[in-house]
Amino acid sequence: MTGTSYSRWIGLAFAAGLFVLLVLPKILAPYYLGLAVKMMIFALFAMSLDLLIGFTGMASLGHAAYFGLSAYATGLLALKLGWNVWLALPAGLIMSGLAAVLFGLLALRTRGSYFLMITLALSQLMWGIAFGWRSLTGGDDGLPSVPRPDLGIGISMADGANFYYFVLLIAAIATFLMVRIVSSPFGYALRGIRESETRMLALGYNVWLYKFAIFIIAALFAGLAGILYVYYNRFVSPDYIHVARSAEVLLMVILGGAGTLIGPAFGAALIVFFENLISAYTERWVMLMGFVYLIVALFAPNGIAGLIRDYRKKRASS
Amino acid sequence: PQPAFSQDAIKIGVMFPLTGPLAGQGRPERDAIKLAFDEENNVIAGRKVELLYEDSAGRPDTGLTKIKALVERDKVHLLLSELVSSIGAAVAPYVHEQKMPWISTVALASLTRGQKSSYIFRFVPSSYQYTMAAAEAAKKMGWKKVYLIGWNAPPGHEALEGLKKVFGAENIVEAMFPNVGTSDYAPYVTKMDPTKADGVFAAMWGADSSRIVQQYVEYGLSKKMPLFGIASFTSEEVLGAMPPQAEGIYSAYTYCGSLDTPENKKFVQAYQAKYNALPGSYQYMGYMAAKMVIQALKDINGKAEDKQAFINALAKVQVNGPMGLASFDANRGMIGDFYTLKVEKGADGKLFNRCGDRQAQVKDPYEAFP
Amino acid sequence: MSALVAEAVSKNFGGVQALSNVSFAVEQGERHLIIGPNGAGKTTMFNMLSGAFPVSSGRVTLFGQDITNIPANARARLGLARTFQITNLFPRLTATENIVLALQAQSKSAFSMFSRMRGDKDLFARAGALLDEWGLSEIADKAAREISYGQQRQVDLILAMASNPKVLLLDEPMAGLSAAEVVRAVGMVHSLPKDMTVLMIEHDMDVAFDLADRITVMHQGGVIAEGTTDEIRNHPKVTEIYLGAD
Amino acid sequence: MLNIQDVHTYYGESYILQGVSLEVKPGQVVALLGRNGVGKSTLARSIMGLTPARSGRIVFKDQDITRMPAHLIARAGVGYVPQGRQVFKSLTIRENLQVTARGEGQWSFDKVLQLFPNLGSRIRSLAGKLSGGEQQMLAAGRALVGNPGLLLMDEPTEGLAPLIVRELGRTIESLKQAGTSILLIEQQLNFALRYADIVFIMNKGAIVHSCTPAELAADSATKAKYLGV
Amino acid sequence: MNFWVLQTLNGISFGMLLFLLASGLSLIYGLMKILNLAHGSFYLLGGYAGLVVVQKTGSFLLAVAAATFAIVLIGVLMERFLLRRLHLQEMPQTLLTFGFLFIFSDLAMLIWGSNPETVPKPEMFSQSIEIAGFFYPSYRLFIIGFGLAVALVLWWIQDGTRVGAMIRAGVDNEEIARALGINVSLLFTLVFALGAFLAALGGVMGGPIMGVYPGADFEVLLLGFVVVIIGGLGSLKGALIGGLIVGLLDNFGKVFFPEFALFTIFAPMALILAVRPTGLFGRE
Ligand SMILES: Nc1ncnc2c1ncn2[C@@H]1O[C@H](COP(=O)(O)OP(=O)(O)OP(=O)(O)O)[C@@H](O)[C@H]1O
Ligand SMILES: Nc1ncnc2c1ncn2[C@@H]1O[C@H](COP(=O)(O)OP(=O)(O)OP(=O)(O)O)[C@@H](O)[C@H]1O
Ligand SMILES: [Mg+2]
Ligand SMILES: [Mg+2]
Repeated sequence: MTGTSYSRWIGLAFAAGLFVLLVLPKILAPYYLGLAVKMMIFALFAMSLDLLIGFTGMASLGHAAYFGLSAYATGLLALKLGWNVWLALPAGLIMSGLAAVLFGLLALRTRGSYFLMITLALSQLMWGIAFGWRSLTGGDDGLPSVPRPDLGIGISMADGANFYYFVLLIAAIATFLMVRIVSSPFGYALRGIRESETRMLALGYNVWLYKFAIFIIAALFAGLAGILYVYYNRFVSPDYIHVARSAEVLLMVILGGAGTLIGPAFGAALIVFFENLISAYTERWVMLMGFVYLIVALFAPNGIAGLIRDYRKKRASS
Repeated sequence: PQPAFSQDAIKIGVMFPLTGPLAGQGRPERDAIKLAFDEENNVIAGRKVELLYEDSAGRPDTGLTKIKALVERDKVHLLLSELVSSIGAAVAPYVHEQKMPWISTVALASLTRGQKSSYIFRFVPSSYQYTMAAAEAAKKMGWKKVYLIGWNAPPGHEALEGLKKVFGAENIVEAMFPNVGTSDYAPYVTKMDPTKADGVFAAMWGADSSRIVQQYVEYGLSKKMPLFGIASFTSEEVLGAMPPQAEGIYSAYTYCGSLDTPENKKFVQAYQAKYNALPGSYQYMGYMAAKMVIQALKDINGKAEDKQAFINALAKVQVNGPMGLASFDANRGMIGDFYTLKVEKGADGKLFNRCGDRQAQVKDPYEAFP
Repeated sequence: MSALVAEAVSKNFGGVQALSNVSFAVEQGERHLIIGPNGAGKTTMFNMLSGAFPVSSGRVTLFGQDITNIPANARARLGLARTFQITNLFPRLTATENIVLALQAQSKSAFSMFSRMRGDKDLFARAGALLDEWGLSEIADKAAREISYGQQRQVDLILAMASNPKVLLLDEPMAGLSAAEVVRAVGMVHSLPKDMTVLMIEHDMDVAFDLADRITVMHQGGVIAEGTTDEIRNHPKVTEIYLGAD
Repeated sequence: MLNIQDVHTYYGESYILQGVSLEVKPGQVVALLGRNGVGKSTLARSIMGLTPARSGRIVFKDQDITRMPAHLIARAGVGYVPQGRQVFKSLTIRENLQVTARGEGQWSFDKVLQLFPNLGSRIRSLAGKLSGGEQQMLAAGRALVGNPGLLLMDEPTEGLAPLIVRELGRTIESLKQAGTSILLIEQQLNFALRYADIVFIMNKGAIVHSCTPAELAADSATKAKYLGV
Repeated sequence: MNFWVLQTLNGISFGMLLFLLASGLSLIYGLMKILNLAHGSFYLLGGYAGLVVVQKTGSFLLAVAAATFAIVLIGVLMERFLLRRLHLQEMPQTLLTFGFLFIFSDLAMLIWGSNPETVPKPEMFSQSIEIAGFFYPSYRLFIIGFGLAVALVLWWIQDGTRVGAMIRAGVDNEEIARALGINVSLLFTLVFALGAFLAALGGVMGGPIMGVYPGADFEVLLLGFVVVIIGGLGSLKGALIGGLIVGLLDNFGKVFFPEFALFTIFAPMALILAVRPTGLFGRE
């Protein structure tokens, strides 16, 4: 295996993938295009969680909090105050960022499974607020009829293809940023923290600050996904924040392969696919999904991306 | 007359929660819909009918995506779907925009208020409607001061609004709102003082209703203060999980399983023959909603493509079903008879709902709750 | 000015008095050894100096600056580096990546989020060169958990030395190294810049006596002797509790 | 006692032991020397069944243990002092010794505490909190209370103070006297030469030399070639 | 006065129930470092199995025996053939046990349908007992006593026996434990079986109060986690105290701050963890 041929291969695959994504609206029926949008949004969401789990070793079970909070902020501002996307989107991001600052201060005191559970608890509190503060959030029924974003440049987002490109553009930029982050010195430091915090401290890294920073960054990307999701569904409900969603995105990451970014994106696509397409053919899709988890766990313990990586390694060494 | 589109089938999208905690309501309701169409041999006005099933999994975003699948991918002519209110709220704007006729069994009051659309029909009493009916029935029994224990969710809170209207706010001794899925009701149950009220209203459903009854009985309260369930509180599918001491619990709803009419007997027998279980209120709603659709389709001679004609027909449909006459009001909410139900032990030792007083043709109280 | 000073440092681990009132000073450029029986408190002393744990009481100064209450990473930034007696690497990263993390630790770009790490050929080249120097180029691309114990010990050592610290704390650096590697490692220590201060724990007396300018002997959480190599070699108490008579 | 015949061992794809053969006779102390990374620990792991040999045969007391589960090998009487201590960190010293104590023999709980007084004074401490040297003592004690017939010691002197190293040497001698065989992997050349009956030198996954300690002490060419001294 | 006694008893009995639900989870995590997400499924399947037996035979004791036996069998198979291949690999373990959560929930729906069910109480405890002038359900008192007994037995196994130490050694360093003669694989199977046993026991014993219904698996799992984490992972004492704390806080929270019922479980948990990052009795 030589580095250059490998990176060329990656580059080619990347270009091909991008090409497919660009022409998708030409080949897909509107419904499937909508599903593709959903997959992209969840891919973004899952990648954001991977920054925490795969790269920093902090498994969060409350990531939906940021997804949902920004969704509520954007949704409410768009619906009640009529803010356009240029204002509502940053406001949504600020919302999830602020929440992450606050929760990070609490959650970063813990590690491992405790971190898992404190993030869960904090997100469930947010869920409780969204569910219980009925005058603002509409309670369980949520906020319907959020308008699609209006860019103010005469492109209608009611059109499926336009909206698709809008999401694709944002997801592509976000992915690019995340890839840059994990391959930067900062990203390497995160891996070091995942492996040994005490050694990182001894080397002079401010471990807490790195963790705090990535916690907020991950929340911002999750928030971005949440914002896109409100615009996509045109409603927001407490369900966005519920632990079931946090668990789902966690599964996406593990299924795809933590620590690879692209893996969780695949994981997200696969789960969305199952939930939305397979379920039309069989009532037993939940069991089927269970078996998929089982098989992946046993035969690809490092997720789908891990499987591909191991396969490549094997080929290279033989 | 020759049907115009005899070649291709009428496609009806049927989405319910088929997995997850709400499957207990979703699956039977879907089964009952199927039963109604089977009774027509899946042919209406000479045209084949095809039911396309989807699973909303009880989640609003999934539900919306599935509805889109039915509308955009499967090109259904109408939707006969859903019972979960949060999904209803999420789906309503979409179907309105798509001008897609949607007969829902979502008790969400806003479907016929804020989210009103000429395409949206609600074949189920709204939360205000069934609460008022229950409250009136209890008042007639002489209740003056009451407790309410209801889900900390829209229907629970709306139940309180309804009770206040009927009994007056000062006569609600206390309203408690446990979470959906509360495991232990002991803290609530022990707070209820039989000397302070004539009875307790309960607004919760599914596993929660059998659980609160279980614990209400366990603490000996059922002997001291009657329990009045709102809407389908004692529906047949949860009755099986209630203890023998649940005898004497009241409720008031549009379905009473033991009603002794030929229509109901036929329904019960048909359902039982097909699914080997007693139908409850969810089955009734599904079955009747399907009957309404079938009648409307017949009225327009199967031309499901003509959405306008269909909704016009549906708005006027009156069907005499298992529980008597049912129809839609001007806002496309359901009108039907309500019965006061009382849980009793049958000859076979099993609990069943005895049908008591009837409130004829109860309408959604739009005037009281605009 | 002394490079590193401990003043009456004590440490209590929930009842176990690991250090009581330990004081000593290490001069700049000195090769200072700490020896003493197992459990004497040597590693604990390192932990106090490097800030891995807080002291129970006492004071630590680095070039005159009180560092008693500043965290480990800040101390490292002041030029204090250490190795670990119980190997502490980044198990799933390659040997090269391990070292790269050490090299970039003190650089300004360590917190940079958008520059490309792989693009920083310089860092990787320097890491590679270090491995070469230690005769470890074979394992450059192996994960740290997949190399032999002795190799891990060497990488642990490289990590501490990589940042070119002012004060270097080495906790039994020769343990686990084969004879040939010990020779090399001793050579490395010898070739460190003269103004670099080295404080080292060692049980290998050949190494200790070869390298040391001064030796502090610890026993049961306290200092029992301090002096030059010769003074210590012939100290009766040291022979009794530590070296043993042949 | 122990007979290793042409053992080949891999970690996944990497080929480490490339045909190792060696014998340990009853009551014999065999030293295995070699530079870092040549495969000494891998051999110990192969004997223990932790990284089973892909081919070749390992026989212990007339029993083929090549592919036996590790715990059965241990129960058959092979004791193991792993490299790098590897004590059970979340167990107390007492528990560490308790869970591995086995068989009748000269090594009782109390005797181990006598040998290593450091352990005796901290009997209820968690092993993970001990100093490096104390953990090394515990690792040795843990193997001793199993009263093995064959003891694999992978650098047992690492991190021990000189006085304790000497104690360990005496222990090896007394074990030998009692008929226990020992395979000693060691970096401290003097220690190995002092207590071993025979010396094997490993390089790149194979045995490249074997002789008596005295021979090796005199053979500076071999020492320089394979041990770098 | 009555009010306080009654509500405290409520809190304690719910707390004990929570301990019963959580003890298996805590045991498996504490000894094997596996977060068994299928724990709630064991509860659910145990509850259903118990229900079937009670309905057929009328004997609660038989139901307990049969249900726990069945679930232990499932647990043993799961551990022997699948889980052990993923030793200490947290992520695939999560995926695997989550897969089982899905499969079992669907399976339960397939077999028992989707209606809620309640396991009938044993005849003996179906009445209320009069204490100091008021009535209290005897079954809840029984749960309190039973929970305490289970706690004692488990504590003895984990801390008081050589087997307990062996298991912990196996988790600490599996390879070395094996190399020192400990049959780690057998021990792990035993522990997992015991965990499954406790979950199934929770299903049958908790069934009369909480019921069994689709979704109970997830709810029980969540409650179990909360209890285990508040107490501190791997600490049985923690699980017991955690259960009682959650039970009491939840109970009095609902009584005094009914409008915050949505927060009575998770707010205390967030608070406790913020103050004590390793739970009340947990170690790093
Ligand atoms: N975290 C801790 N908790 C409790 N006791 C501890 C802890 N760390 C060290 N000790 C105890 O403090 C004493 C000193 O330990 P330390 O590691 O400093 O010894 P050392 O001098 O480095 O010994 P060695 O030469 O064996 O490495 C030992 O008895 C040890 O058991
Ligand atoms: N888990 C592993 N996976 C892959 N390769 C390994 C693994 N462990 C060791 N190796 C490789 O096997 C070779 C032999 O390692 P081993 O640990 O047997 O050496 P050793 O002779 O004991 O060295 P040392 O003196 O450093 O302990 C080394 O080159 C090492 O890189
Ligand atoms: Mg030490
Ligand atoms: Mg080795």
